[in-house]
Amino acid sequence: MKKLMFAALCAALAQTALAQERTPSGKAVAKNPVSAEAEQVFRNSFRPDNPKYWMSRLEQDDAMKLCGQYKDNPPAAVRQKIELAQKATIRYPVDGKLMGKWQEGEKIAAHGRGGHIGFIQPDAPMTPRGGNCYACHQLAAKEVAYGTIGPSLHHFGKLRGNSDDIVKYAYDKIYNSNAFNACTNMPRFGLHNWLTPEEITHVVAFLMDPESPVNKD
Amino acid sequence: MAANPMKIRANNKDGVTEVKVLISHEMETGQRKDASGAIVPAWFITDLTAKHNDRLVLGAEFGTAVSKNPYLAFRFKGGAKGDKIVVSWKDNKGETRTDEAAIA
Amino acid sequence: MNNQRRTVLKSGSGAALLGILAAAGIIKPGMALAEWNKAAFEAKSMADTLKALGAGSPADSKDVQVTGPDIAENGAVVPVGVSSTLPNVTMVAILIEKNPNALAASFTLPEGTEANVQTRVKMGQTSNVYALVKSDGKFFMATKEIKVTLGGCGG
Amino acid sequence: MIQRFIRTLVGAAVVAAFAGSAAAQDSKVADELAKYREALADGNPADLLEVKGAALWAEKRGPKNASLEQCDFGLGPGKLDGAYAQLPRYFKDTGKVMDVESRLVHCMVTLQGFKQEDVTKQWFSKPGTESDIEALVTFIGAKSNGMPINVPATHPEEKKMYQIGEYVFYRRSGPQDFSCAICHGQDGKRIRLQELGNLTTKEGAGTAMKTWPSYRVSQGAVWTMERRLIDCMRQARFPEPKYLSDSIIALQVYLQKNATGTVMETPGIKR
Repeated sequence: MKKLMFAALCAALAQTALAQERTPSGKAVAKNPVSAEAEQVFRNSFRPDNPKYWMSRLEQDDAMKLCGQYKDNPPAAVRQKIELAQKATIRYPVDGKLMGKWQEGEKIAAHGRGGHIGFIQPDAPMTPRGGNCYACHQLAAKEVAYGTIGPSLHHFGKLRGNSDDIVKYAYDKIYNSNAFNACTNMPRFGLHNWLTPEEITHVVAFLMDPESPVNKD
Repeated sequence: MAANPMKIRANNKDGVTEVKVLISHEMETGQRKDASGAIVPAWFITDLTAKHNDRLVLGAEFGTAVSKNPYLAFRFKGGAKGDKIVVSWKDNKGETRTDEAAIA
Repeated sequence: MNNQRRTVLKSGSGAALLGILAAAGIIKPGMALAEWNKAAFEAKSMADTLKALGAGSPADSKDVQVTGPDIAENGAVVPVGVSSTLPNVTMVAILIEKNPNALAASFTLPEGTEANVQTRVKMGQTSNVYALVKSDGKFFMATKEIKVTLGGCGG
Repeated sequence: MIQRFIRTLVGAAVVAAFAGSAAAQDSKVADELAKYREALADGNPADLLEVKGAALWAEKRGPKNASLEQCDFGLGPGKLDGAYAQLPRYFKDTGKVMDVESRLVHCMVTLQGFKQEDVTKQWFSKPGTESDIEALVTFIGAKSNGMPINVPATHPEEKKMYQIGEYVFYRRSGPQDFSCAICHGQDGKRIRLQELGNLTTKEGAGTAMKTWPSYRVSQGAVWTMERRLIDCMRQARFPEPKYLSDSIIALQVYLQKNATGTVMETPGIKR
């Protein structure tokens, strides 16, 4: 029964997210007739003096390719294939603890810089990479400048409790969002090493900890 | 680099003239660093006057906190259609510029 | 030079000659005012700034207003103004508590000019903004908090 | 089926709970933001640049000591009214689909005799360094103010560029899995406090495209559409696109076609 309840809740969480994203009609989209040429045009449109390791950011894995091809709305079978493959990528911190410090998570959530390259306005080399959660989500009530691309996460822990299962769900979702919702707008923070497993545990704590401003106010 | 002209609008309605001024100026704070990490020296308008014909209608002193490409709006009693509004500014490098507009 | 002249004429001001003369240093714009108040603009705290302006500790007044929106989408350009219904206002100023130097701008208002001036200022962060007004030789003040929000993609 | 129904119910309840708590604060924020934008609209520093652009347009410059007054943006030599709103388009003389900036640079090279690498060195301004291209594009854009965007993309080359633009719009890559569609593929969303147009619709693309070139208060400068799109790629953490490159022009064909019919309000002013 407990297991079932949890499954239902997880499903509800996923549904909440979906409700605010695209309707997963799974309607097959005709392949762009010029995609091979378009790919060439795209790759030839970058400055020749971009270093190779910058250019490598244009490489696509299967999930990226499929999401682009189906305009982020793949049919059910493709969707399932992506989600299964992505689930298998999730890695955990060595000590197994998934709840870090919410104070650290709060900083990561508010920080939107890091990883900018190019010649016009790159980040300084050692700029830490932020999660930039507020760009898309409401979190602590005191921050009014939040985006709405993703669902509101205000009172995330307060509404859901902080059972081990929910904590793991939050960690997994941040690590690889596509494991739950193929072609979601949310980045795969762990897969790309954008955030380390430890940093992800801090963001989890920011969402779950009863003392975190996400849940307090 | 010679300063670009200002944009001055002056409109009289019911005996009150409203003046709006847009100025082309960097208004460097002296706190920004350039790409090489060197401080960009402060460069900003310090003084501005606005005259209606020859009568002073506004005096202003700016600090570095006034935004780049400064904007200013104020109102004075009097002025008639066709009268001249003359605005002058001076910056901390000693550069100046004067432009004028007719009250509409 | 020619190009600038045409520009000015086109913009309808026709002050090209004045501008050119002024730029060349032949005539000086009519700065019939006191020298720029270095001490006030370089003061850091509110108290030091008020002192440098000779304002002491001004009384709060309901008849003074900081005008403009309560939220700025970006701190580089924050529309802010001062208005007052007090009599004989000869000077108004805008002070931003949390800026490196509190004083942003001050204005001398000759007789006939309304106590209603608007400009745009930079704010490093959310801060109280003060309107200072000199009326009948005495100083009055009003304040409001203006929130500077983080915007856009975040970088 | 029943399970799906329950999911939806729970989901809806959670969404409703969120919506209630923040609504009052949100509407206050929205009101003050509207006031902020209104206060900026009267007094757009882009107007100063437009005046400068008008002078540059008429000034004899370059090795050939010629003005740009014979430059053809698709409506005939020197015909600027409404030209910006109908770009990008296919040009017979170059055999290419060109946007306003590539066409302008083409004229600076062919009419005035400048070298392309010289004239594009300063394609955007930096503090203390102005950009002729920025001023000229602001001026040329303003000549389409009040006119409808009209890029039907019917010529085969234009049609192909539209399809390339669409491909690029949905193409994901980089360390955040970004494509243009991530932020600009849905209605009624915002990033932080900024509304995001759904650029796949006429309304969304129209709202976005009609105000460019635009003075950006956060940058203290007018941004052209190339500048806008190249910076989007930076925000997506991609390497830097080439100025005037085909995928930047293709994206503009895609966006302008989607926006077709929307009346221009340029130069704009925004965050």
